[in-house]
Amino acid sequence: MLEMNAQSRVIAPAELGNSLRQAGGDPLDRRSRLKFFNSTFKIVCVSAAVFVCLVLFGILILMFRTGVMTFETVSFKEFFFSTNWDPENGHFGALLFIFGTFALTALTLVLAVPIAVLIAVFLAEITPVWLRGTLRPIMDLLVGIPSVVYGYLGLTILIPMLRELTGRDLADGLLAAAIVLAIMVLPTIARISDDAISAVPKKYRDASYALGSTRFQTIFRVVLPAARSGIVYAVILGMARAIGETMAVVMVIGNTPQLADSLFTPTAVLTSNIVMQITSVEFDSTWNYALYLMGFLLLAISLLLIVAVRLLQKKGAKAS
Amino acid sequence: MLLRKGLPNLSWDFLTGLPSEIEEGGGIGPALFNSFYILFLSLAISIPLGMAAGIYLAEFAPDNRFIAFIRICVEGLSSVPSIIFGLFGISLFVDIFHLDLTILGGAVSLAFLNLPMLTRVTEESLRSVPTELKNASFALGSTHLQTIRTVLIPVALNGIITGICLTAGRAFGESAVIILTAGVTTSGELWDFNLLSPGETLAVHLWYVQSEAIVPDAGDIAQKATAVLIMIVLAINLVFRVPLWMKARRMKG
Amino acid sequence: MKKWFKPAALIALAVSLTAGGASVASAASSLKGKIVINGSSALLPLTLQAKSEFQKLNPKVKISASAVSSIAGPQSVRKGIADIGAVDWDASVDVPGFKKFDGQVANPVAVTVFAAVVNKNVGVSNLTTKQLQDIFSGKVTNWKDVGGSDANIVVVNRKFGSGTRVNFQMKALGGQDFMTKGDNYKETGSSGDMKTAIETTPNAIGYIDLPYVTDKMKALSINGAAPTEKNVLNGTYKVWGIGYFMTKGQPTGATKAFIEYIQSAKFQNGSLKKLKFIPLAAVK
Amino acid sequence: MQATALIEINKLDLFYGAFQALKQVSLEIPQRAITAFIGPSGCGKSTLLRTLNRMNDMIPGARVEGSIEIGGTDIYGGDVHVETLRKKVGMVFQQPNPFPKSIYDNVAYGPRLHGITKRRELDEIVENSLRSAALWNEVKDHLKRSALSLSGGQQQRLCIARALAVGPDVLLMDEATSALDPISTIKIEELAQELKDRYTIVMVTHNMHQAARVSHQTVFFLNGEVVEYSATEKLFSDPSDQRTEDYISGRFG
Repeated sequence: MLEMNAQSRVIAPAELGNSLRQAGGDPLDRRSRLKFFNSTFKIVCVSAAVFVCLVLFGILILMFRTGVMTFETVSFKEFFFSTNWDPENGHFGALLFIFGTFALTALTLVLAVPIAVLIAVFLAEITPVWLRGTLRPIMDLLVGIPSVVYGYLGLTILIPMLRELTGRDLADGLLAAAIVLAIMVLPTIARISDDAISAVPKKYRDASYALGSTRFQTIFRVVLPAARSGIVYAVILGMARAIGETMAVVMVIGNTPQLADSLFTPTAVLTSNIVMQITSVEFDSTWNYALYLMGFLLLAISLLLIVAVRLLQKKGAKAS
Repeated sequence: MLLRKGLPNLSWDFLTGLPSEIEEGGGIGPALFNSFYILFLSLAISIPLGMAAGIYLAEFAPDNRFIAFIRICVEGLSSVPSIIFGLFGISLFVDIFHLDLTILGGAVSLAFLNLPMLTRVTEESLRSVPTELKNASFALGSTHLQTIRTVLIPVALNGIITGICLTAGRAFGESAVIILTAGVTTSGELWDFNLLSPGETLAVHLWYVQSEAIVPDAGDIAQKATAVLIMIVLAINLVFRVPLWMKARRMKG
Repeated sequence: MKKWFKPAALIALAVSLTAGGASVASAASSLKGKIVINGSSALLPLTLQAKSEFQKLNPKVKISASAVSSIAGPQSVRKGIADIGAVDWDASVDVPGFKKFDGQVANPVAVTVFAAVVNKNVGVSNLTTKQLQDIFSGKVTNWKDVGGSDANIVVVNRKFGSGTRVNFQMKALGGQDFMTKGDNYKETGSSGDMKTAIETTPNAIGYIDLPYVTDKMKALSINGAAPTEKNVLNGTYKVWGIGYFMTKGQPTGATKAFIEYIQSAKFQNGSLKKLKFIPLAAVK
Repeated sequence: MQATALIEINKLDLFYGAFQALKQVSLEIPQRAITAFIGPSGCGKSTLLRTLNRMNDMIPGARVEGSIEIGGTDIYGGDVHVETLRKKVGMVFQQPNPFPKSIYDNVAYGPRLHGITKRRELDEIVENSLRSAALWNEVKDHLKRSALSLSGGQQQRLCIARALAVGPDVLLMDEATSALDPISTIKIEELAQELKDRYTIVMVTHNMHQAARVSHQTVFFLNGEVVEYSATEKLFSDPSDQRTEDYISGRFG
């Protein structure tokens, strides 16, 4: 009813004008049906978003409400500025975990990002097509390996190696955890950066080559800056995973509530401490509340870091 | 390396057998089945929700501070340890709905865990679709829904699928949430579709044999289970990607 | 503890003899109900084995079990989430670190033996209670001070709340506190992690449930007695504990039948032994 | 030249937020003829073109005052169905923007949107549209191939075919040749000449020679205002406004 032969039709202007108006009233009319679907779909999307938000805020509220009860017995100052975590004797200084989380995340990113970006460049720019087709699924696969497996490998292979290299009696600590985490987040960062680099339009590259730059210059001066937003997103994802990772970290960090004064001091981070203790303490105890508060803090820290990375990215974008 | 240790010893009996506590030769049949069942259920819940929410953020959401805040929250939630989601699942299903440890509770909690990732990936992928394509579709007189359905999603599909694969892999290997919400037991039958049965998954079984079980061949089972786990993650990738590859190839030819 | 235990063992025995064997088999299929078990992961193999046997006899009873930690057991029972809370110590009385749970009944189910273990490279094979106390509190840091070679001691502890840790602290260290920090000190989350840590870390000392001891590590004698079933039975090795199923009040219905099944002679001398636990009736 | 006015624009103002992009534009666009909009960059010519099928609706903050009547119906009136409007007023963009689908699916995209599902009908529309766009002979043997495998000029003609396939009466061309090589440009121009017998064509171009070669009527824009509009021949040979003369003689722009 709507189509007309595209070849031969001459329509009077008024007829055309009239056809633009809404059809009157018939609910089965195709237009109203489409309109109905369209608005229903929008409602579905909005309610899905609202639902996701509800879940998110549900979790936030659960953590926050339980967490805040810590301060009924523990002073704000002690929780944030003391490194003495000895709940059995009523000391709840969480600074050491906060510090540990920051240090571990930073160390992980320092190790992982350069290598991941190089891998991504290699995948997107240098590798021949057939190899790329094999390597990409392998990278995807690495992402899917449960973190327990990484932790187990760290415990049985990495730590003895570190022990030999450093002559320490116990090599558990920040460095071991950072290496395991770096290996874990490598594929995530590399694959998403790879996608971002591949998405850089060919014309930029052509323009660069046309100006006589070498492949190396093109990659580092043109392609990487153009893919920066995607790479930053990859780093954020990797970072979020590093901050939140537990099972692997627990196995190699040593789980000792002391401030890490060297790369090999057994220590603990927010996540590892939460996971080790949250199931082992009584439900209605300050200790339990403190662990929830740490969970909330963890979220706050990752939000902070995400915002920081975003701001840095914006600043960088303006500068260039 | 892990595969080399585990794979040669795999047998059909191992894959379908019931687990054993005392004698050697226990299988992972029910755990394997539950893994798929829970994964399927959780994806069935989280993919539509996550995608719809992602579409909302990419296409409908007003560009204001509140939405930006939500976006960052969604990102941040992926760094919350999964055990917190497990605790949330407990307080929701066990405390409020009195459902005990069930497959349903496990699947929904797992879906919650997947939601942030799926939402963000969908949004990112939709945003990366060139505006020109969107305009072209609108200019042909399509409604917003039609444009999303026939242009945006097909073009963004690659990214979305990558996201789903990552999430599925992560969900498949997730143990903390399941231990808390679905338990470490199976109902003892291989094909149990009852949503209210307890549902130990493969990853949980792996955790169990690695950390607590005292069967003589625990190490052996752990290696085999790891191998199976990795193979399945690979298989999930294949299942999702092969259609894409085939489509890409057909288009070239 | 021990005084209390005797009658309990007798009751268990009696139950198993009179009610147990006969009634479980005959009244089997008429029993209905649902049992939710949560708590200690060390008791989980036992629970799972008992569950599959019990369900063969009583197909209409639904049992779901999970394990998080010992303390989660009685807590879940108190909250009404679980019918049975598996716990590695008697949660109806105070223990180091944990208060008692009022209104809960401790049903003993099995005896677990704990061993102090060291890496294979450690020359020491016997320690006294005092030496163990010094090592785990951090006072002694070198193996040469307890008769070994000159090497730093690496102490591996279980996390707070572990049933094994509570028992070891009570029985092997006489209730003395553990050290909490140090360059050569770490904590692990599960028996499996402990096993791996001891196996792979030279000069390491830790402790573990006897069934997990492998030939890749060395179990120490304590005060001259090796951790063997025989020494437990003849009373020379004292580092063992009883695993309990906590219930809200006296157990009833399916829960009661399930606990009775585990306490029955058939299970205690059969599967329970195969799982390397020691039957309740055997220890004095 | 036939002078039935199909589109009447009356005192049109368009704002992007506080910025006024079009000022009091009044125009008549004749049916079945080619009208060209010329002017320097940023003069509002593309903006005006985009109001004709309401593509500006999607830009946040865009606001229109005045009226545009097509066949006597105000297209910004409340009873107008935007999707039908866009179906009747097709558009071709500056950059060729085929969907990453096959050639066939690109052309069939529009008809499918509007409810045509029968294979035979679709085949017919695809063939007719491709013929109208002078592309049929080049692609008829590999309709299943990806549209992205075509050259830029072919892609643009494919986009024209895609626009024609939904049966428009008006065809808007937004600098449709600016991204193409001279030979492809000529082909598109020839195509426009053929199509004008059946369609009302409005083209935006920054190429004055193109306007002179192809169009019947030319409108010259400057700073959001219509400076002059008249028959192409007259505008280029005897402009009545000094600014027009300066522009066409190349003194600025």
